[in-house]
Formats: sequence, C-alpha cells, structure tokens
Amino acid sequence: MWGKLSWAAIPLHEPIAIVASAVVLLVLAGVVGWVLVRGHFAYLWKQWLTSVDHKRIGIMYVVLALVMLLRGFSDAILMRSQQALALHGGGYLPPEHYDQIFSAHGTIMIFFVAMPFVIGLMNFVVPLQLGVRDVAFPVLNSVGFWLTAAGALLVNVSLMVGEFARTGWLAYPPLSELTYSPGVGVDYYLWALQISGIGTLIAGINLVTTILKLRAPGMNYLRMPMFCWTALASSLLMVAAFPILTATFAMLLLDRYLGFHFFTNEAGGNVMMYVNLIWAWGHPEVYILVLPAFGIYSEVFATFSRKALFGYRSMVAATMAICLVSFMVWLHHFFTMGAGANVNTAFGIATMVIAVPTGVKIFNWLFTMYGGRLVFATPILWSLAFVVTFVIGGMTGVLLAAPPADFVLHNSVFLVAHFHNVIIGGTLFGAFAGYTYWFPKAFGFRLHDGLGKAAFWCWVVGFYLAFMPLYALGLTGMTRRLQHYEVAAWQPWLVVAAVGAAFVLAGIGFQVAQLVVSIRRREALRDVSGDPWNGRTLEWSTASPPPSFNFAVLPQVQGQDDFWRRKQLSDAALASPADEEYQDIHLPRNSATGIVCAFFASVMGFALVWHIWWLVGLAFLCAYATFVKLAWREQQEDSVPADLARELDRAHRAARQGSAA
Amino acid sequence: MERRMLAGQPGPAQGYPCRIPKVVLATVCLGLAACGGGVLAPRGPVGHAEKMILIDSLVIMLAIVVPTILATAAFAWWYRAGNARSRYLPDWDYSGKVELVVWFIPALVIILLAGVTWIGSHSLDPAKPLQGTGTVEVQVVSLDWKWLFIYPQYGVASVNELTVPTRAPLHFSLTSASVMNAFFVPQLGSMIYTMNGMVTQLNLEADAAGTYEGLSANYSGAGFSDMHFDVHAVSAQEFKTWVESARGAPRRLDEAAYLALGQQGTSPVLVFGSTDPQLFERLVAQSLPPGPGPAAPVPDAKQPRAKAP
Amino acid sequence: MNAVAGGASGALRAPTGHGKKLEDRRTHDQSKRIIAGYGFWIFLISDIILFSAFFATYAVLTDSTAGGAGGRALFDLKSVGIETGCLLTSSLTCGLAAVGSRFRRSDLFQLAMAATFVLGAAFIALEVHEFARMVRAGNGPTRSAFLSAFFALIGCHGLHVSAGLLWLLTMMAQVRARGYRPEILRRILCFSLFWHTLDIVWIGLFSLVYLVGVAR
Amino acid sequence: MNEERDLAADDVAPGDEFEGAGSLGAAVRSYLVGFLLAIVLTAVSFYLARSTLVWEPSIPIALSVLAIAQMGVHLVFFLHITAGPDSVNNIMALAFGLLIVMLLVFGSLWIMANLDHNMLPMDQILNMQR
Repeated sequence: MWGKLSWAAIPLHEPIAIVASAVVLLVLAGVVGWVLVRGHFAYLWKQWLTSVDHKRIGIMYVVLALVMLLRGFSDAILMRSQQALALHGGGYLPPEHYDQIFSAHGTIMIFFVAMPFVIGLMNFVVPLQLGVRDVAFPVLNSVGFWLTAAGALLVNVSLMVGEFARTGWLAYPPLSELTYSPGVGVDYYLWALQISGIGTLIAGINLVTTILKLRAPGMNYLRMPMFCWTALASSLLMVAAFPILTATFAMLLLDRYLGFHFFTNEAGGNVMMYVNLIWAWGHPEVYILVLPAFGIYSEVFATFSRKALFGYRSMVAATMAICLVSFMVWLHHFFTMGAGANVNTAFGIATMVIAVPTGVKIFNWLFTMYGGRLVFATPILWSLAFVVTFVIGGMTGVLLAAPPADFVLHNSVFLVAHFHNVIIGGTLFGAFAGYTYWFPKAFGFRLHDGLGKAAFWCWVVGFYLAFMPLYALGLTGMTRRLQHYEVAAWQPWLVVAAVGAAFVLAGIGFQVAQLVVSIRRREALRDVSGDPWNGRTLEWSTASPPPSFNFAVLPQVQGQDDFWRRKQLSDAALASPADEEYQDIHLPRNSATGIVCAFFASVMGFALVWHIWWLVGLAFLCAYATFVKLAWREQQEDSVPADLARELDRAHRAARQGSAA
Repeated sequence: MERRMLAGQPGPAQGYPCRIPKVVLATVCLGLAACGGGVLAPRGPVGHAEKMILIDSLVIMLAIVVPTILATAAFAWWYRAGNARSRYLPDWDYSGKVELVVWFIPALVIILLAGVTWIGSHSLDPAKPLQGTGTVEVQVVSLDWKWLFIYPQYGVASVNELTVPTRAPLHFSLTSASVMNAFFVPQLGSMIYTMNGMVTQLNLEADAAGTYEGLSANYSGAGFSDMHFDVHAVSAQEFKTWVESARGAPRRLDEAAYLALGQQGTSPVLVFGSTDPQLFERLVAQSLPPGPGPAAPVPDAKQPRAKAP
Repeated sequence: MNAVAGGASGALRAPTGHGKKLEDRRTHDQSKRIIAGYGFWIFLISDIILFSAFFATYAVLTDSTAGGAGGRALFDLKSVGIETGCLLTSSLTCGLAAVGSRFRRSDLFQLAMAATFVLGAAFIALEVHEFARMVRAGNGPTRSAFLSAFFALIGCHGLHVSAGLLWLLTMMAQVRARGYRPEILRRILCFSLFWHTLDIVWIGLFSLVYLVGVAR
Repeated sequence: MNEERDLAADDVAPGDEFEGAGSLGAAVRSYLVGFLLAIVLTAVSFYLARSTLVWEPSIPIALSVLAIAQMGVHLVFFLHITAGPDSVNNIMALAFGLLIVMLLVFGSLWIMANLDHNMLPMDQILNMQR
C-alpha cells in the first residue's frame, strides 16, 4: 500500500536532522497558525496564492528564494564548521550526513535560491519596464512558480522523511545509480528537479514570449532597457538548456526505476555521456543565473550615476554573444576525463572567448560611472563590490579554462572558491542589488539604508574571508567534498573560512533585521512618488506598488530611458492623458490552477520516490483534471473600469507632483 | 605531514610549520610552497610546466585586472555626488574610441592566453608519452575506497602506496572498479578520471626523490576522504630493491583477492608479491563484476529494509 | 541617444508610432492568437531540443550492444513503414481539422479529428506491438545500452503522441460543448502545431534510427 | 532598428496562414500537395535504405538529406512557416533551436568519439603484460 515508505524513514536517530525538522515544522505551524487565527487566510488565498499577477508571482519567487537561502546557508555553516574541525577525523558530522549536506547545499543554492531569485526579479520587473500590463501567459506563470515551489518542498521533505542524495549536486553516475545509491536520496533529488525544471521551462517560455511579442507601443528592440535584454538572453537559455536536463534526468530515472543501462557499469552503459549531457545543460545554466544580474547592474549603475548606460549597443551585442557562446563551452567542466588535446583546446579557447564580452561589460559599467554623479545607496555598493569580486572570479575562471592549469586545479577547493566567487559575487550580489533597488517599487516603501549597508559590509568581508583561503588551499592540493583530512597545515585556513561564514551569517542577520525594521517603520520610509531613486525606465513612471494593471494608459515610447527623457523635457511631458484615453482594462482572472496542480505534482513526486504507484496515478489524474477544469472556465478575464483607472492614475500623478514640489 | 618528512625530503618541507602568509601575492606563493606539497611545489616536469602556465596566465591577467579594480575605486570615488570638482556629463553615453579599446583589450589578452593554452594543451596532453627510456608501466584501479597499483612489468602490486623511480617516465593506465574517481598527485602534475570499463592514460615523471601525497580528486562516496596514498619517488637502484622485496611478499593478487578488495571500506597499505597477469584486462573488459557497492543492506533505518505490509 | 534620433524626436503628440496603428488593426483576439501561437512555438522548440538530447545519446550508444543484437537484426521496416503511413496521413487529417475549424465546418472538423485519433491510436498500437515483440525476444531496454537508448528515444515520441491523443479528445469535446470560441480556436492552433511537430520528429526518427540502422 | 519591420514581424502566428487559401478548397489543396510530396519523399527513403542504387557508405547521408527535405515540406505546407517578413520571429526562434540541436548532437558525438579514441586500446594493455 505505501511502497517503500515505513516509519523507519524518519531519521529519529540523527539528532541534527530531527532537530532541524522539528524547528522547520514548528515555524511552519506557527506561520500557518498565525494566518488562520488572525483570519488572513482568505486574503492570502485570493490575493497571493491564486494570483496570476506577474508582480505578485515575482514577489513570491523572491520570498521562496530568501527562505531557501536560509536553508542552504545553514548547510554552508555546517560544512564550514565541520571542515574547520575535521583534522584527523575530527568534526561532528559522519560522512553519510556530511555528504547529504553538501549535495543539498549545491542543489538548493542553484535551483531554489539563485534561480527563483532571478526569475522572480525578471517576472516582477520585465513587464513594467516594457510598459505592458502583464506577461504573455499569466496562468501558466503561476503554474511555473508553484511547480518550482513544489520542487523546493520535496527537497525539504527529504530532510524529515528519508534522506537526500549523497552524490554531490550533479549526481554523477555510477555513484547515483541504484547499485551505489540504493536509498531514496537520489530519487528525491531527481523528482524535485524534474518538477521544478518544468516550472523553469514555463517561466522561460513566458518571458521570451513576453519580451518578443508584448511591448509598449514604440518600444522597439533597441529601446528596451538593458535588464530586458539580459532577461531575454537568460530566458532563451532556459528554454534551450532545461530540456537537456530533463532528458538527462529522465535517463537516470529509467536506469534507477526500470533497469535501463544508460549510465550503469553493466551492459554497455556510458557514464561519460551523463557527464557530457549534464554539462551541456550546466554551463548555460551558469549564464541563466548571471545574465539577469548583469542587467540589474546595468540599471543600477546608470540610475545611481545619474547618467545613461555607456555603450548600450555594445552591451546588447555582448549579452547576445554570451548567450550563444555559453552553449559551446561545456566540455571545460571535464577536461580531466581524458579527451584529446584538440578537443580540450577548442573548448578551452571557446571558454576564454566569453571573457571578451564580459570584459566589455565591465568596462562599459566603469565608463557609465565616468562623468556621473554617484549616489552611494545600497544597490550601487553591491554593484561596486560585484565589479571587484567578479573580475577576480573571472580571472580564476580563465585560469581554470586553460586545460594545463585545470589539470592541477580541477575539483580542488580552488574550483569551489572560483564558482562561489562568480555566483555570490555575480548573481547573488546582483540579486541583492535588485532586491534593494526594486523593493520600494513592489511595496511603496524603502528598505532601511543603514541596516542594508551593515549587511553589505558583513557579506563582502565574510565572502573574502570565506573564499580567499580556499584558493590558497586548492593550490596546496586540497580537493573538494572532504569530510576529514590529515594535513595539519590546512586547518588554519579552514578556520579562517569558517570565520568568514560567520560574517556572512551576520550579514544575513542584518538583512532579516532590515526587513523587519523596514516593515515596522514603513510610514517613515514611505515613497509616494513611485520614483524614489530618480529612475530612468518605465517601471518608475507608475505608482508604488503598481496597480494591478501596471499602467492606466500604455506609455508611448519614443526613445531609450523613456521616463528619464520625459522628466527632462517639461511638466507637460508628464501630464496625465486626456479623459478619453482611459479605457476599460481587461485583466486575467485569478486561478487556483497553479497551486492545485503543484500540490498534486508534489504528491506525485513523493509517491514516485517511495514507489507508491496507485498514488502516482491518482495524483496525475487529479493534475490533469485541474487543467481541464481551467480549460472549461467560463470567465477568463476581469475588467477594471476606465473611471477607476483614471482616478488611480491621476491620484498617483498628483502625489508625484506633490513630492517633487 | 609527518609521513612526508620521513623520506628525508630536501628543501621546502623544512619551511614547516607553516606561518600564515602575508597578503602579498609572492608571499602567498612562497607560503603555500612552504606548507609542503601542492601545485606550487612541483617535483616533476609536468608539474613544473603546469605551474609555469598557471603563474604566467595569472600575471597576464593581473596586468588588466588590477588596473580595472583600481579604476573602479577611483571612478566611484571621484564621481561621487558630493565632489564639486568632478565634471558631470549626463549625456556622455557613447564614444567610438572607447568602445574600440574596450573590445580590443580583453580580446588581445584572450588571444595571448589562447595561444598559451593551445601550445600548453598539446604539449601537456595527459596521454602524450614523455621523453626518456625505461618507462615504468603502472595500472591503477580505484576501488571503494582505496587505490590498487599493479606493475605489469614486474608482476607485483600494492594498495594505497605507490613506489616509483625518479627520472624515469611513468605511464599510468587507469580504470575504476566501481564509481568515478580522479587520480591526482599534486606535486607531480595532471590528474585524470578513473571510470569503470574505460582506461584513461596519464604520463608523469618525478625528478626528485621524496614522498608525495596522492589522492582521489573526484567525490566517490562515504569513504572518499580516506582515498589518499603516499607516492614514494626513489632512485632507480632503490626502486629495484623495492621490486625485489615486493616480490617476496606472500600475498597474491588473484580474482578472489580482487573481489575482496572490491568490498566497500578502507584498507591499510598492502603489497602483493605476485599478480594474475590478466586481472586488469578482465576488469577493463568488464568480465570481472564491478564493485558491489553497499550490497549487503547497511543496518540503517534510512534505507527501509522491508515493505510495510 | 541613438533610438531617439531614429524616432520622432521631441514631440510628444499622442500616438505617432506604427505600433498604435497595428494595435488598432489587430483585434484583441488576433493578437492573443499570435502570442499563444508563438509561446507554443517556443515550447515546441524546447521539445525538439529534448528529443535531440535523447537522439544524441542514442547516436553515441548505437554500438554499445553488449554482445546483443543491433538495429539491423531488430528493426522491422514493414511495421515502421505502416507506422509512418499512419502518422503522415494523420498529419493531413489534422490539417483538415484545422481548416474545418477555420471555416466553422463542424462536420469536417469532427470527422478529421476522429480520423486523426484513429490513425494516431493505430500508430501507438503498432509501436506497442513492436516493443512487446522485442521484449519477448529478450531484446528489451534492459538488455543493452543501445536498446535502452532506442526504447527511450522512440518511447519518448510515443508518449508525446499518446499525450496528443488525450489532448485531441479534450479538444473534440470542447468544440462540441462550447463551439468555436477564440480561446478554443487558439488551443486548436496549438494542438495542430504539436501534432505536425511530432510528425517532423518522426521523420528524423524513421530516417536516422530505423532506415540508417538497417542500412548500416 | 526599423520600427515598421520590427512590429510587422508580429503579424502571423506560427501555423497560421493568412495569404492565399482564402477558400476551403484552396486550404485543403495546400495540405494535399504537402501530403503528396511527403509520401513521395518517404517512399524514396524507404526504397533507398535497402537498395543498392547508391554507394553504400553514402546511404546515411542520402537518408539525412531526404529527411531534411521532408521536414522542410512539413514546415512549409503543414506549419506554414515561410521566409516572408511576417514570420521573422518564428524563423529566428526555429533557427536558434536548430543551432542548439546541432551543437548538442554534433558536439556530443565529437566529444564522445574523441574520448573513446583516447582510451587505451585493449591490445596495448595486453602488450604491457610482456
């Protein structure tokens, strides 16, 4: 009846896992209880959980990312403290547990922190910047988000029921095959990522279609803000890369569930094909994460320098070049698998070529500052730290791209330092910059600046303390994923790295405090103008938070940085449209399809992990029925009357005038 | 570290115990070398070349990275809003000259590095034989979680300890009994993956006697952290002596011994006085079974043993 | 700024761009149709990439037969020929159904959809029959890496066709129940894109898997 | 970028046919032509695979070319993808997809063949024994 599931699946004998589970459950119960007791559930359900508004979905993506950041970071703390103690077999985590932790850390940070963070920001910002009222497929957008959340849920369920993979975040076979990983950990990993992968694909399709097909009148390609370009490139990569991941995981699942022989040690299976395919996805994935961050930096540098982005066309060219070339370099992740010199060289050089457009971007940001009037708000601090950090990360990346150097650095903690250098320094700093930058747009009040700066400094100091020692350790031959080691000389460095992690912890603490304090003092931090940073692009031309329809009248775009341009012209340029230009606005009606489907998808994933076949079938049928019900829905749209739109729009314009005066 | 001292290794190891090096790059390099082992203290031609390429590339890139970082700081500071002396150029968003320079600088650096990479990759191809005579063949098998070294020319084998002559080319043929690993001796140079059913190749050479740390550089399961071994590089004469003494060892590496080794777990250093000459070949042809993994269900509550009724 | 120079600079008179005119010319439903079609087109491209990953694996593993039979011994071209005929004809009938919906000819639409369903179901039945024959002869997907890749690749296509059949029935029911509403017409467009694309994928499969497999 | 071209590109959904085929008969005829071409190409492929007409080693190439031709027929007659300005976006997306497919398939084949080639062959292992 219940497949492989039994009471033995609950890790009662592992104090860390059980305490963590208990804490998570308590917090969850607390939140749910609070919502129910205070009677917020109806509001939450109607306004958020079933919302198909791209802004709300974007915000929910970011919330998911922030929550999962806490989970992924607690794994990091465990790892750093274990390694700091683990000389001669010291430490407190047995290998079985430690191996799950680093696998979960990588999986969570990439798939459930970095991805939702950038997708959330794109979801929120792109339609506003394009001057349109919604994304191309609002209901699917909600389905995509909830499937991502379902994947995250499954990963966290593995903490309490069963185990997580002990294979590293990419689950190389044959270690991840049934012979060597007979437990359910790898199955949790695979199903969680398959489900969230579908969500990501949906998000990619949605954003590509939105950017290519829905733009405000006059918003031609070369008037799009840089962030939209990078969002386009990133979404194109999602559409192109994620099917490869789905296929690869499907093959591994067939091996594990039905005895196929794609990557086994028997019957002609070939592990090298898995490594090849997973990186054919894996490398573009890196650019899926970092390209939107590049877009955020472009916006931030221009806005806070009070100056247009330097070399816009170069930036566009560089973005699209990175998008294409990123698909031609994947072999550099396995130079040491034994390919010949010609292949290694070809992919090594292709990798280095990416450094050219990236370098161009860096220089263009520099020249954006040149002749500017820099205002040191938190977003630009993150951006400046990014430039410094990212050039170091890029440099070590080019080192690793040279096969002869990679032959001695591959899989060492030098590599670990490198990719944290680019993912934290590139993607995460960018996401934080975007979070601070667009927060007032989303909620109508700013984040507390002092606490933001405190968080920033803790993060930067913590980052350098945590990862510079790893570069050094990598050069002494320390490899990654060691649960313990015998070389006494490594320990001081690892202690420094652990101290760095403590600084980052303080940074996260300040971020939590910043959020709490900002919400409590929201009246003092209120922005009524909708344009707190003196912004350049269209999202700042509407109210904060924007009305559900974004723009009462679609803007007529006549140039780059259209809002800035209009602000420079005259008051007339900002005057409100004539009465007859306001029309009834049709908006897609909210739908529970996303959350209901994702619920059944989670159930199906769980049932698949534990081989509960009847439940698999039932959950699939229910998910399908949900979609058919959606298709049968009579009323697809709600409408906002023109009068209401005009009233709201004029009120916002008056408030802006008032705050300017 | 103590083990490394045993062999009377000359030079750098005496810098130990390691001080925390200064921030200055050179000091860092020296300090790392002083920590013993590692990529920056090579003891063979391959390692030397790779270290040179590493440092060359680093310096080439620093030539552009350092000015970029300084310029970032300088621009940000000079063009701060409060600085009345800086010029405000709100519409300066394009300059053909700057654009050209901006594309050219990274492109030139990359062309230079690409050239180094091209030559380096070809001359340091792990499968390319090294110059010299008297090549010693070593067949390497990674097992869960130990290393087996077979010397086909001498009919002996060892576990978790590799003895090689100095100044003689070493040709490694590597495979795995179960999951992927990577064979890596940082001070000798290149690493390479080991995979079941495949034979990767690696050519290295030690040019100084000493004991060097070897390890697996690809995570392979619970016992992975213990998959390190000592490499004893000894003179040709001493190597001969070692082979003779190894031949006197009573153990024989045959199918039964191999299957026993294949069980998951760590192992002390072992020496086999004789081997089944077909063993490696049969392993590669997969006519010997792969390592069984956790075949006997570990008494672990997390892996449900029986179906719930 | 380059873009300003190209556009109508300065003047902020109300709508000048062609965008507005196009917006007027195209009705709300037309533009929704284009958006839906384009989004689905992007999805289909991602689906083709999914197939290409399976295909690449198949191409790499063709010789990994682990001592078992290869394609030449296993593939039955007669059966593949009939399957191909079914799918090709179903593409035609699917096209006719699209024409039927465009000209609001319910008889044509329902008849052509039914024919498409029958042909698609026949294709699946033949494929399942083939698979069963191979498995019975000991040449199932667990026999060798080559056969794993073969079954996964062809099976992936078969799954797509089966999903298409489920969708097809849903569409027939929807048109019956609701008539030719814009959103239903959009779904018919997407369905026919899906079906034709599966046919295109099949062209690749019968040519490069079966025919090349036998010719090698 | 030219505004006019830019937005005109939005005119057609993939699979839609706006010019010609104004009547039911014309629309059906277009599908029938496509169907006939596809049948002919399929028949030629099946025939070639087992014939001795073509130099044997080149058969896979011939089959690939025929397959591409037939995919083209389907794209034009069934999916109504044209080179016209009204489906620029559709074509661009398709081209991007095909580029990725080519990179993935040929890249994988190249990499895997090279890896295989670099593995130590069995006869050399046998040689070591001596």
